[in-house]
Amino acid sequence: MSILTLLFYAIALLIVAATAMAVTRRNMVHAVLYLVLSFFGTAMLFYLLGAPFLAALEIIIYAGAIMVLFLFLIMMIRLKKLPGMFFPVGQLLPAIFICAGFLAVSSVLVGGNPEGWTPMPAAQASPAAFGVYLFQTHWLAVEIASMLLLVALVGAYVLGRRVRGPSADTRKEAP
Amino acid sequence: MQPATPLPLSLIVTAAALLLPLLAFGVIMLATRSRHRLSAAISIGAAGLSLIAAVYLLVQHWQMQAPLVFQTVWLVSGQMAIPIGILLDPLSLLMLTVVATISFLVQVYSLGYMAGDPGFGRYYGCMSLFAWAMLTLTVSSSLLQLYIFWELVGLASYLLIGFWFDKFSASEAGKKAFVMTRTGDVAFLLGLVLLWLQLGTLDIPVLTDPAAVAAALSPGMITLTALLIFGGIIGKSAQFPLLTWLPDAMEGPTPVSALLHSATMVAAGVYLFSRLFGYFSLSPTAMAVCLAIGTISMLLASSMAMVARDIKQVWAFSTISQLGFMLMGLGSGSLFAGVFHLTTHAGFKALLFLCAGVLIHRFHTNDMFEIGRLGGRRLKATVVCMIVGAAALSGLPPFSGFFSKEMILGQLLASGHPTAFLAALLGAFLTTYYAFRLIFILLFPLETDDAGHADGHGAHHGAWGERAMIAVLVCLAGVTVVLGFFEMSLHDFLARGLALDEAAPAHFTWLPMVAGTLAVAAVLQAWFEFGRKKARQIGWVERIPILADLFGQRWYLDRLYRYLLDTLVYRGVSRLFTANDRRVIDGALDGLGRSTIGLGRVVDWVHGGMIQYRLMIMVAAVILLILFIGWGG
Amino acid sequence: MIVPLNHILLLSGLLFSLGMFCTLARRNLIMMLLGIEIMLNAAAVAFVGASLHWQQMEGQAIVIFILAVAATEVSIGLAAILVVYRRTDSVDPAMEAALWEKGGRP
Amino acid sequence: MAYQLAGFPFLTTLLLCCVAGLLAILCIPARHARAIKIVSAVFSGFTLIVSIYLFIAYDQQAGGFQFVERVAWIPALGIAYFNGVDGFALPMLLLTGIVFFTAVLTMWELELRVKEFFSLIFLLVTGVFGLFMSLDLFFIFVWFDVSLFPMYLLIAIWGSTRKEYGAMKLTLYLLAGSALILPAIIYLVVHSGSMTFDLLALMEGTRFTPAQQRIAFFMLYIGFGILAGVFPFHTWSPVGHVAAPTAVSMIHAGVLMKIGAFGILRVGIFLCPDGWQFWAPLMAVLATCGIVYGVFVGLSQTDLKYVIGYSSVSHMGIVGLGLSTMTIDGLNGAVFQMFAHGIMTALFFSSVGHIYDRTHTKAIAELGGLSRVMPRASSFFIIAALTGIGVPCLASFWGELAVFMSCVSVYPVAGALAIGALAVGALFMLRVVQKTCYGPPLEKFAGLKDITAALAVPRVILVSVIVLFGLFPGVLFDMIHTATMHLIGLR
Repeated sequence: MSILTLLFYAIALLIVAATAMAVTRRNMVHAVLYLVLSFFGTAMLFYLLGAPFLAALEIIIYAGAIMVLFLFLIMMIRLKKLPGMFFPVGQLLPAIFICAGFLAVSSVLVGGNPEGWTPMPAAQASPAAFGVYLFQTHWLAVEIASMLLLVALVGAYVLGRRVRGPSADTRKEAP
Repeated sequence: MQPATPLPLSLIVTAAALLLPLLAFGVIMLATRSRHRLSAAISIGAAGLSLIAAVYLLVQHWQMQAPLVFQTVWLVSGQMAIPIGILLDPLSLLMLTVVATISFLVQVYSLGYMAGDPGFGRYYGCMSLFAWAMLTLTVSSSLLQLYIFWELVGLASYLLIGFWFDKFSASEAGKKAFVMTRTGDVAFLLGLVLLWLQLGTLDIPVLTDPAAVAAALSPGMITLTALLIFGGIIGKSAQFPLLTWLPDAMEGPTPVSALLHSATMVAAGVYLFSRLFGYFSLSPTAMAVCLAIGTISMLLASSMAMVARDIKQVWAFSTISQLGFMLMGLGSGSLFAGVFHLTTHAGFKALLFLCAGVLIHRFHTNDMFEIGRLGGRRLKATVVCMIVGAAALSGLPPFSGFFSKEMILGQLLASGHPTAFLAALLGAFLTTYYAFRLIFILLFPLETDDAGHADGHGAHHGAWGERAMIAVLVCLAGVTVVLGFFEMSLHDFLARGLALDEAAPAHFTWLPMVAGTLAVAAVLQAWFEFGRKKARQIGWVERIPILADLFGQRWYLDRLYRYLLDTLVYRGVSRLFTANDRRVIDGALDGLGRSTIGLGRVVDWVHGGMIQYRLMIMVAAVILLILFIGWGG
Repeated sequence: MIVPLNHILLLSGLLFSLGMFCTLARRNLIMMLLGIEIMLNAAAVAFVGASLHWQQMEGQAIVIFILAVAATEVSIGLAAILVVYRRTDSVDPAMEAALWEKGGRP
Repeated sequence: MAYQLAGFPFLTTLLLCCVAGLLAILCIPARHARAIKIVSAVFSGFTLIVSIYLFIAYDQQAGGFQFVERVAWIPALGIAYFNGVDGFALPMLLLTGIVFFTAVLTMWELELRVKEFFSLIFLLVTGVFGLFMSLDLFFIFVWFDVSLFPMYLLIAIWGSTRKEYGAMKLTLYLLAGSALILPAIIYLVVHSGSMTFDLLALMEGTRFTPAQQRIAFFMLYIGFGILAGVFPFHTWSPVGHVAAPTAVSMIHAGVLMKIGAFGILRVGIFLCPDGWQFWAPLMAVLATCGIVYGVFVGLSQTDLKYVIGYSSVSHMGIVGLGLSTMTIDGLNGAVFQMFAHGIMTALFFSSVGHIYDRTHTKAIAELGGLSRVMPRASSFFIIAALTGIGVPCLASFWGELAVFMSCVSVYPVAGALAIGALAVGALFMLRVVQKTCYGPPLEKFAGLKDITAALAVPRVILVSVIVLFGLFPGVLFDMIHTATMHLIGLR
């Protein structure tokens, strides 16, 4: 068992624990912070698995941008009271059941693959090589993704705009 | 139709006799219904011509040796051929004449009786319909044709019983009569169809040929079909289990009761039996059943007649009883005895009804005590005619009933049915008793009302109508008096044409004495209880409450049928089926519809419900898909 | 030698089910969105692992797109949540359902 | 089967009469209600005249299909506009013509949306005529649906008691039927080996295996049987009759139910004789159930139209019984009964419709004494009731007789039960007559007018047809017989 293997398990434990904590927090700020921790772990994992560029992106985009966005929102909406029941039983039980089912199915499927049991050699894709590959092979998809981000930008703006029209008022009266 | 037939004249005459009433019916119903006099004239004219034709045929064929058959096809379809035709033999000629005579006389009588009725035209229309159907029935050449007209006669009866449809009881009685006879006809039709399937033909000459029938049918089948056909006879002639419609049918106008419900239509059952006498005699069981049913009906109906207060009801019960008597005669094996009694009965029973009609018309009540109180005896001609009729009914010599009754009694004894003979004697005794009970109640009322009121009444109806009624009564009384003396010639006539193998009717010299004595005894008893000065006019039956109740309630047969109809049909099967229809069939389908809507709701909930449930279902579906791909696919 | 691919995949599956649980069970739109992020992340882990296993860079390229999609989804999702919050004063998904049933459109 | 193409397309003319009537009505502005009624009467009169001409001009000696017209429509699929009539179709055409004409006349006093009403009726009848004359399976199906869908609107707009429910129920039932018919037709065409929808070619050229015939016949029997009111699928018919306006009830009970029976005969029995033989006992059982069931359920109904609806169930049971006997007499009787019942029930519904128009009630308990108030109108009702009872010399007697006679030979128990139902049937009809027409005249109806001359015309026509075919059933029997002989001879 090499040091890398040990490292992997340690990181994996960190990720799972942090995510589990994040999922179960009542306070959403805590949840987001635990999740940031989990994403840091994931970034380390990516590095370990030979994707340094992705590790960097993970930290920048996930842990940085996305989670900050969440924090912004949480602070903006200032919930007066938290939702009544933390985990309603009618929802918790089926959710657990489904998740357990998924886990079981996926582990059986994964475990049934014999060639996946051989340990992998360590390797690394340098950011330069990765960038060349990405823009050689998937340039069109990258462009489309950028368009998508643009659309998301516009969409987020349109949605988030405070509408002061009759529609908003009537909507409130209607029900 | 063979061109060589030398007898087209008979055919034409018969066809004319049959079709004229139909024509009259059509014309009256379509055109002249609202013009009363004209309608009556058309109808009576048609009936009169039919009568002339019938008498002509009777005279023409008095010496006939073999039956005449004219037949053509009404309808052909595959194996089924429905013939229509005319069968002239002594039996049908006799019946034709009887029907035409009574029909004509009753129509004339109705001129007075129905005068001023708003439905006068309709009345004559229905009478013509009846005349057409009944005349055609008598000369039918095949059983199927007979059945068709049998049904039409029932229709006419329904229309005429319910003639005064404003009265609930009248329409109810019409319905009851139709449905009860229809019940019998179900058996009749079934028997007929079975017979047709076995024989391939329903021609009456074939059916009455014992050799042909015996060759084609097993004895069991003969008995079965004979009993089924007998079911129709029971219904139409109001015999034992289906007898309760006839008393109710008296709701119709009295001439209708006289024509349909005593003299002719109800006698159609007996006529059918004598028509198929050859066939029935092949099955001893059927004959025994016939004898038994006849006996039971006769005794039951006589007992009912003893306590009735309604003058028409008495004669109605008496009709049932006399029809039973005819069936006894036929069932004991003598065609002539039954037919002869049928003929005489038609005369005197029509007479009795028409006399009752005169009284009812005059006093506007059916209650015999009431009529007596109001002074019924002052109508001398009517009362005399009624006494003649009652004497004939009782079998007092020398009236017609004496001869025919005595013949049936003799036949019963000769054919070895002593029980039936005794029952018949008892029946004859009771008949005489109730007939004279009625006469004495009319003649010697306990208290009399102001008589002048009765005389002054009815004058405004027009004297010619009254005179027509009296004339008819006198005619019928005359027939009643003389008909008995034609016994031998009628027998010869029938025997010639039908090749009867029975010998001359059995005569027991002591029988007339016994029967006469019995009748006189019954008259005396009636006199003792109702006629003499100090009589309290309470019959011996009424002194025994149980019997009075039993007889008065018609042996509870009506109640029983009502109860059965209510519980079994209306509250039982009908309600069950309705509930089944509403709940089970419709309910299942509505449930199907509702469950479809419910399913839609479920799908709607899946689509429009809380976002997380939708997600759960989605995820679960994905997991299942994975499972399917991982293992199944 | 690091670890077998299956271990990475199992880790990914575990993360995924945690995210799924978060999405399905939490009565809070923001937490649901968070759960979706977790699931996307789990997928990214699996892809990176697979990329190492087969020594192909396709997997890593896909992760780039996953990141793009995640960013898009979060920005639009959060904006939508904001709209919902402004209209209903709540981020409870059940409230949405209630509105739907009354015929209103959230 | 050999047939000769017609010189003059009479059948298409018949259809065109309907279509032209429809177009003419559509061209008249809705405010000219009277003009619309006159145009409707004229065009429906044309259809009646053409159908009578066809009936008379048919060569009974030659038999077979006559007045045949054939135009290929989609040759690749073997679909052709292919019309022809035989001894089964002609009585039905005549029936449709009579009922259509009288139904139009019956609605003379209609005031609500006259234009839409008559145009829908014309559309409906176009489908009916088309179905009776078509010899192409595809067209049979199309006409079937054309004749069904106006029903929904006609009932839902102009109906009365629970009209939406009735209309919806009827439509769903009948569409369920057509959902069985279409697969059956496709099944047959696919298994015929040759791509053709031509009924005669399928009948002549191919022999389906018995197993195939059983499957197809069963589907066709149930599918068309729903429309014919076969026992467990009958409940749409009383509900629909009750909800429908008078003329629609007349056409519906008088003609549409016959489409069901005719479909069983034309498609089911013609194409799948072995299947017919196999399922005949089932048909007999269901038909007998229907006969007995109909009269008993009718006994305890409180609504006049329900009563007649159930009598239709019972009478159509007799048709089904006739079809199940597989004998010449049975078939003759069944087709005759279809005709007779159509006329009779049209008379029934028109009488009841008139009573309802005048008294504004259909509840039997509220009616009474109508014979005094409206003697002529109630005479029509009574005649219809007597025909329903099966009184001889009125049309339906002969059909019943023929069916019973053949039925007793094949299924004695069923025949006995069906004959036994006659007595109950009499009770049930006479009960209605007694409750509505007889009894003392009720005060609330005192001022009612009797039927007017214009409205009496259609009833008189129907009564005379009943009496005509009651006295001379041979006219119709001979016609039907030509087709029956051919069919039985083919087996």
